[in-house]
This record gives sequence, C-alpha cells and structure tokens, in this order.
Amino acid sequence: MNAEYQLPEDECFVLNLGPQHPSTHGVARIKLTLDGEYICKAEPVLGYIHRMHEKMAENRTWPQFFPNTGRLDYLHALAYNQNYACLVERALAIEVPERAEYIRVITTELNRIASHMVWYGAFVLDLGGFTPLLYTFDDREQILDLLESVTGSRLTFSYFRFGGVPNDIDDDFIAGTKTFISRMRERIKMYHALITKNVILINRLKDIGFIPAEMCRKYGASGPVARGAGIDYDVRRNEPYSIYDRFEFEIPVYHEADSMARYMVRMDEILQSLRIIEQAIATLPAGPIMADKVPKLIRPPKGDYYHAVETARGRLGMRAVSDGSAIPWRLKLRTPCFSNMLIFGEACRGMLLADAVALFGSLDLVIPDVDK
Amino acid sequence: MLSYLNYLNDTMPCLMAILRLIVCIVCILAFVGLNAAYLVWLERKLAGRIQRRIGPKEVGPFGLLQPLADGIKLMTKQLFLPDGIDRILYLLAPMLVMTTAFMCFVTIPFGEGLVARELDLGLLAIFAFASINVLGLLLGAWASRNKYSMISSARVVSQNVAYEIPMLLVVASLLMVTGTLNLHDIVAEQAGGFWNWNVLRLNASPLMPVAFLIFFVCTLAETNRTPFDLAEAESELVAGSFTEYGSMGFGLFFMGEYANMVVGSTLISILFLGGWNCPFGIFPGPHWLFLKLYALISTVMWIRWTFPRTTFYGLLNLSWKVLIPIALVNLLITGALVKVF
Amino acid sequence: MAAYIKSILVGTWSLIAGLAITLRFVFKPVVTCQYPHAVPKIPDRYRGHIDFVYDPATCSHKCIVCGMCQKTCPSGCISLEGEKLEGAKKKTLSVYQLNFTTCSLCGLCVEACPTGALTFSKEYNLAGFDEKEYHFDLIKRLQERP
Amino acid sequence: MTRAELVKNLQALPGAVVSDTDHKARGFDLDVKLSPENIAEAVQLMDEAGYFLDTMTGVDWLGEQEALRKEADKGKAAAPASESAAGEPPLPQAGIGEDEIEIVYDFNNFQEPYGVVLRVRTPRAKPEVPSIHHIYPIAHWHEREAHEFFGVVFTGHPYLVPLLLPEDADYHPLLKDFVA
Repeated sequence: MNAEYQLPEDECFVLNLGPQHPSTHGVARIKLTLDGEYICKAEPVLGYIHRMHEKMAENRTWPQFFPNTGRLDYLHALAYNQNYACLVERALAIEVPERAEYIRVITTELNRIASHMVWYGAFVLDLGGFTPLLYTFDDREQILDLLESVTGSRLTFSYFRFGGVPNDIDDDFIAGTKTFISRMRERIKMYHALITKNVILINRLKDIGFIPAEMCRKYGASGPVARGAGIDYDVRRNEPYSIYDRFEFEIPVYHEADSMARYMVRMDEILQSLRIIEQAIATLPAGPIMADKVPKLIRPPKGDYYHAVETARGRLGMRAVSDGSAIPWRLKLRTPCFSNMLIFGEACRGMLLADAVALFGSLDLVIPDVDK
Repeated sequence: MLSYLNYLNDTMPCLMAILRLIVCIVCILAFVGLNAAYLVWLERKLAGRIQRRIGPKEVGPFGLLQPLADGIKLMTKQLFLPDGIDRILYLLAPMLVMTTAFMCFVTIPFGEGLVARELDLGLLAIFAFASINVLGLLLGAWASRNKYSMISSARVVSQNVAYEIPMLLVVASLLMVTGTLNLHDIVAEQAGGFWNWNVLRLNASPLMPVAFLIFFVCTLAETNRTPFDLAEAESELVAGSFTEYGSMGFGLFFMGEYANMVVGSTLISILFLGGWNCPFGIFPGPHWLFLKLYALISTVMWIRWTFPRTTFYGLLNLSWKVLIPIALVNLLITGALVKVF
Repeated sequence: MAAYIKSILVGTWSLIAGLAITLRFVFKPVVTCQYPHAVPKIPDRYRGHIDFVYDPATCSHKCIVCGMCQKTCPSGCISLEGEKLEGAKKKTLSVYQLNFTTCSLCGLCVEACPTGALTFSKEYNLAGFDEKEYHFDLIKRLQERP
Repeated sequence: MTRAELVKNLQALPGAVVSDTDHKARGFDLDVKLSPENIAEAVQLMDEAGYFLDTMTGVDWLGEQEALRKEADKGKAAAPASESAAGEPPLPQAGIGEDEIEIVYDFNNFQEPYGVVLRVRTPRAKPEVPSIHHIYPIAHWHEREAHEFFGVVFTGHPYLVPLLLPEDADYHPLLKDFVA
C-alpha cells in the first residue's frame, strides 16, 4: 500500500483532517490531498496548541518551570518531571537518595501504564471499537487514584523536585499497587482475547502503516515506533538513568514495522513496566526522600547539559543552557512526538483514509507534545 | 362490535378499506416511531451495561423518558441549511430514508393476518424498498456539499452493492426451499417447532445455518451497523453522510437507521426463525416474533459495542472472497437437493 | 483451500470469543461513580487551591508576610501585602489575594512557606459566572470558615 | 564507520574543535565546534556512521561578547548596549566581536549510545547556516522551528515558513531582545 502514488493535481481534492477532527485527539491538522480515498500527500500543520514553553522557561526560575513540564505530554507527565529533575540534578551534581529514586521509578512506570491505557482506548476508538476505551479508562482510573494519593494530582502531577520527591509513599499505596499489578495482568489477558486476536483488528493493522528502521533513524523516531521497526533501543537500558540498570526487564522488539508491531510493543511494555514496579516495590529501601545538599537558590553552573529519558512515546531530551543565574538561559525540549508527526506525513502516502487513521493512532501522538 | 364491522364491510367496502388503511398507517408510524425511540434507549442501556456503567438514568425512571427528551431537543433545533447545498435533495434525502423504511413495513406480517397489505411478492417488495434507502443516504451525502459526506456516499453505495449480492443469493436458495415469495406462506411452512424452522432445515440444504449467518452479516452491512458502519465512521469521516445534518433532518436519518434494523431483524426472524411460530409448537402469535426480533436487535447492538470497524477493503474482501463463494456453494447444494428430492 | 477455511473459522472464533467477553461484562457490577449523587473520596494530599491553615494558638493564620509564596509562584497568581501595626515588631498580613484563574495548582507555594501557613483546600466543585469569583481573599475565607 | 573513525573524520574537518565530555556530568560524550560551511559535511559523516538526529536548536548569545570584553578590560566603561527595536538585530560594532547565534545539533546512536553535539556559530546580524534537510528529513521541521524562533536562515531549505507560530509570524520569539 505504501508505494509511491502519484496523480495529477487537478484530479485530487484537499481534505483538512483537523484541527477539530475526532481521530486527531486534540488539535492536529493534517492537510490531505486525496484521490478518492487514497492519500496522495499529507502535510501536518502544527501550532494549534503551541504555548512556547521554551520561552516560558527563560522567564522563570529553574524550579518554577516544573509545572510546565507536566503539560507537554500530559499523559506521561511524570517522565517529563523526571527528565527535568534529572537534568538540573545533573547540572548541580546532586545525588538523589535511594528511596526517592525508587519512588520515582514506581510512579513513573505507573504513569507509563496509564499513558498506554489512554493510547489503547483511543486507538481502538479510532478503529471504531468504543467499548475498550471504557475498560482501559477503568484501569487508568485505578492508577490515577494511586498516583493521586501520593502526588495530590491526577494528570499534571508536578511531583518530583530537584534532589528527590516531596511526598513519601505509604503502605496503602504499596498495597494498592500490588493489587493493581495482579489485576492488570489479568486485564491484559482479557484485552488480548477481546481485541488483539480479533480478526477485524488484525486485518486493519497487519502489514499496514509500514515504518522501517532506516526511516526511524532518518526521522529520529524512537520509542514504540522504533521498537516496532526492529530497533532495540530504549533509553532506560541504552543510556540508563535513575536506577533502571538495577531492574530486570526486557525491551519488547518487533520486526514487522507495521501498525500491529507498534501495537504489540506497547502491550508488552505494559507487562514490563509491571515487572519493574514489582521489583522496585520488593526492594524499596528506607531512608530520606530528599537530598540534603540541595541549594535554596538553584543556580546551575555555566554550561550546557543534556538529559534524556524514555517516555511512553519515546526518547525525550532536554537541553539546558545555563549562564549561572537563577533563570535558564535556554531550555530546548526534544519531544518524541515531533518526529512521529513528520513520519506520519511521510508514511501515510498511498494509504486509504481509514488506514491512515489507524496509522495515526498507532503512532500515539499527543499534540501538545508536538506543539510545545 | 365485530358484527357491526362485518355489516359495514359488507355495505361500504370502500369506506372500510380507507379506514383500514388509516389504521394501518397510524399503527406503522407509531410502531416505527416508538421502536426508533426506545431502541436508542435500549442501545444506550445495553452499551452502558457492556461498558460497566448504568447508561441513561436521570430523565424519568431508568431514563425511560430520555428518548422523549432527545426527540424534543431534535425537533426544537433549527434546521440548518449550509451554504451551497442542493436544497431540494438535501431536504428530500432524510424523508426518502424514512419513507422507504416505512414502506418495508407495509408487507411485513407480524402475525396471522396482522399485516397492512399482503403481497404475493412481499419479500421482493421489501428488498426493493430497502435498496432505495441507499439512495437516500447517497443523495443526502452528495447534496450536503461536504467532503466527508462525499467519501461516505461512495462508501455507502459500493458497500450496499457488494452486500446485496450474497444476500440475494442466500434468499434465492431459500426460495428454492420455500417455493414462495409470500412472507405469510413462508412462516406458515415453518410451523410446528424449531426443528421446522428454515435455519435448521438441514434436509433442504446442510449449509442452511451458514446461510443464516451470511444473511445476518449482510443485514448488518445493509443497515450500516458496526462492524460495517463505514458510512458513519465517526473516527474517520466525522459523521459520514450526516455530517451536515442537524435537527430533525438528522433525526430522520437516525430513526431510519433503527427502522431499517427492525426491518432487517424481522425479515431474519420470518425467513429463518419461524416468524410468529413458537419454538415448541404451542401458542404461536406475534409475541414470538417480537421476542425473536428484539433478541436479534440486541445481538446487533451487542456486536456494535464489541467490535472495531472494518475497513473498506476488508468489507469488500469479506463479501467477495467469503460470503459470495459460500452463498454460491449453498445455492448449488440447495438446487441439487431440491432437484433430487 | 484448507488454509482459507481455517482462516474463516479462526476469524469467526475470535469474534465469538470477543462477544463472550463483553457478555460477561454485562453481568458484572457497575464501576462508575454516580457523581452528583455520590462523591468519590478526596485523598489527603489532594491539591486544590491554597487556603490558610487555621492556627488554634492565635485563632488566626500563621503567615509572617515573608513573600516566599509570591516569589515561588510560577504563574504569579499570589499577591499579598503586609502592614506594620503600631507596637508590633513584625509585619501583619493585610491582604492575601489568590488569583485562581491563573493558578496551575503546582503546590510550590505550600512547600515554600516557612511557617506552614498554607494548605490545599479540598474544594473541587468550582464553577462560576464571573472571573472575579475566583480572586480569592484567603483572609476572608479563613474568617468565614467555621 | 566506527566511532574512532568518526571522531577522526570530524577532527579532519577544517576548523573543527573536538573535545570529549563527561557523559555523567553533561549528558553527551563528544563536543564538536564547527564553522557553518562544514556543517553539511559533518552531518553527512554522522549519517554515514548511522547516527540519528536527536534534536537541533539555536541558542541566542546576546550580550556574550560584551561580557567577554568586560571581563577582558575591567574598569573601563562598558559600551552602551545597542539593542533597541525588537527582532531587529544590532549592527556589529567596530572593535568588539559580534554577538552570535549558536546552532546545536544533537546526535545519538541506537546501537551504542554516544551523544555527539555539533555546534556552529553564525553572526546574530545575519544568521545563515546551510540546511541539512536533505540528509536528515526531520531537520526539515527542526530548521523551520529554529528559523521561526531565531530567524536563522537555513540556506537551501525549500520551505522556511513558521512551523509552530502562525504562518505570517515575522517575529522571532526566542531571541533575547524579543519583546512581546
């Protein structure tokens, strides 16, 4: 389906998919040039929810940027919090206490599952199945309840701080997480029986939306998109940060490079996240949750720093340039969806509109993350 | 009372025919209207239960007045005419959809003698009217001058063309067995018990249950229900054919969809499931037909809230690669068996 | 041919399995919370807008007008003023305004407060007709609280 | 191309300053300063070595030269800042170096993580850098972004219209002298 498809311009028509379209989950706009239902050309148009976070960073102190980080990819806000915290901790050379690292890992992985649950529901909704959305949101609700009991918020957590975390987790949270892990394992089996094996879904995803490994590299795509194309790359393992090198987990890799492969990567990732949480809870040490020597006024030394984490959507990088003052000189956000969005424009050429919607869903784009 | 009616019938047959016509029209209108309204309620309740929530519950007990509220809301909205549309066709299309749905009910018998107008070619008439329904969707989509609607209209037509074929092939094989197009006679032949129903007439054709399934799938496709709701694929085409419709224009399309569902389910019950015959041969009556009818409709809804939507080529593949070959095989076997026995 | 029939059977079976799962859910209890009729439990750490902590020792708040909350706030939604009463060594709080319309509920102010004078309110049912309804006067709110 | 060969090839570029950095402290492993003419060649090397373009961005170093000069001759009166209108880059003054905009390219590798940073500097008054979109398609968008935020012209780029800002935006918000 992915072959080059050319038609004279005057025989095509232009369809604006978005900015208010049910399948774009937000305000993405894609200018499609269609021949019947076949896509000749697709041009994503960005900026409908552009908030200029990078300029905002230059107008506030380092800690004040924390709430912003959770508002980029609101579905996996804790990974963004974590990256920002790690970035500044790297600049200040702060050693984070053990317990805080464990709490970070547990909450971030829980958040990752919640993010995948939203993707899952929305993806099947894009494919026309409504009910799974409610099931996945039921699961997500369990996670959000847990996270809310710790962080006090349900979506834009803004939970981590430079040097640790402000609130400790309690026994209720641990017990709830354990219950959730066993519940989630059952639910994944149910999802596979209900959706993954469904012949309609398989026909819609198999061999459709081909994004090969070389294309991933050229476009800088990472996360499930790259792993679905056979690239064994996960920042958590390749560039270990926090304490991920202590846990045993696998990086699910599929080589088919189609929508089904990306789907399966995410499904397997949920199980791996559960494994990580299980191990982290089993080995959770006691101790302080905040580093002692965090300065009152955050002034990273002059220079530029980079930190990357693996979010639910791929590699998130933040590059900070400090001039030694309390206000960042420059903060660059490398968001994973940015690459995926451009890839969509490239990969959906020659596809049917319905398949393009499925491809769009399989990329798991969060538009505020693209638009920054 | 009855003798008086008989007396009138004898003396003024013309008046009685008109009276009967009026009663029939009112009954059909009420039946279709009530069905459309309360099937929406049923669908929402069922969807709620499947999704582990309650569904409508605020308006009236168990949300039973919800359809009324929805109806009032739709009727009080402005009928919005977008710029540059073909006004006549735009306004005609919803009516066409609804009218053809009504017309189908004319010849459907709901019980012994419970029929507005008995036709010898009743089955054929229903198929004829049902296919005009597509025209309504096509016109509405085309006239509303919207790109999404336009894509949807192309989908509707090719979908219906693709699925008429296996449907009619199945019907043809069924007709070889029944030997009549009169729905009343078809039901009468199945009297006695569920082993006499056409779906289990294995001596006529061992593939009869498969034929039933094919007919069911085709009904899903003809009535544009999930997984074949490509015409209204809300995640791709916003609202498909109905994108530009609001107010009662949309309401009529919506009612038409449910009315068609009722027609399809009734037809399946009559053709395959013995119509108003009891499964055990006792107390036959319309209640059995309604039971079967609503069970089928619930199944259709259950399917809708379970499966994702198929794509266009998936739909055509299913029709041309699976349904039509099997229907043809069924036709051959049935023909051979009819010839032999 | 065998593969063809097998694919049809496998496909049909997958559909039936899916239907069985949703049918099972029909008979399971409802998981939703009937929101206006029933209210979920608000966790202790719920981050609503900020409010003063009632200090039983002074029957008032604990604010010392240091302005840390104001400085920490990323959105600049806190404005406070203090005045020096006669005879007192320190300033006393006279105005504490929270512009809730720009607050991003990050909670940095609560952490910054040296005396622990601020806490999160548990209010979540906030709706109104006018922006002015969300310029909270925390001193007034404290006095009105039972 | 192995990593050692890559480093050697990068060093061979005219004017390139290559230095190793501590990954733990900075987050990347190799820091390469280049002149704008060589950037396409360097990026080509990165592509051949199988790296992916992680991100690219600009940094506005407004006031840097002044700070350097102040540091150099303390005690003398500082020249008055010449920035006036928003978005309008200041004219270079004789005697002191021009302020520059730095374009930073981050590269990394899927197989063996190795963060490489390429930096080029271009004068603030007339920022121009050759485009690399033909090597890495994602640079098409990154360059559009850097163009709208910093006003850097990527020569050879076919479609330099704002990406995130409105299509007709003629301001460059991430310049330090930008006033909303």
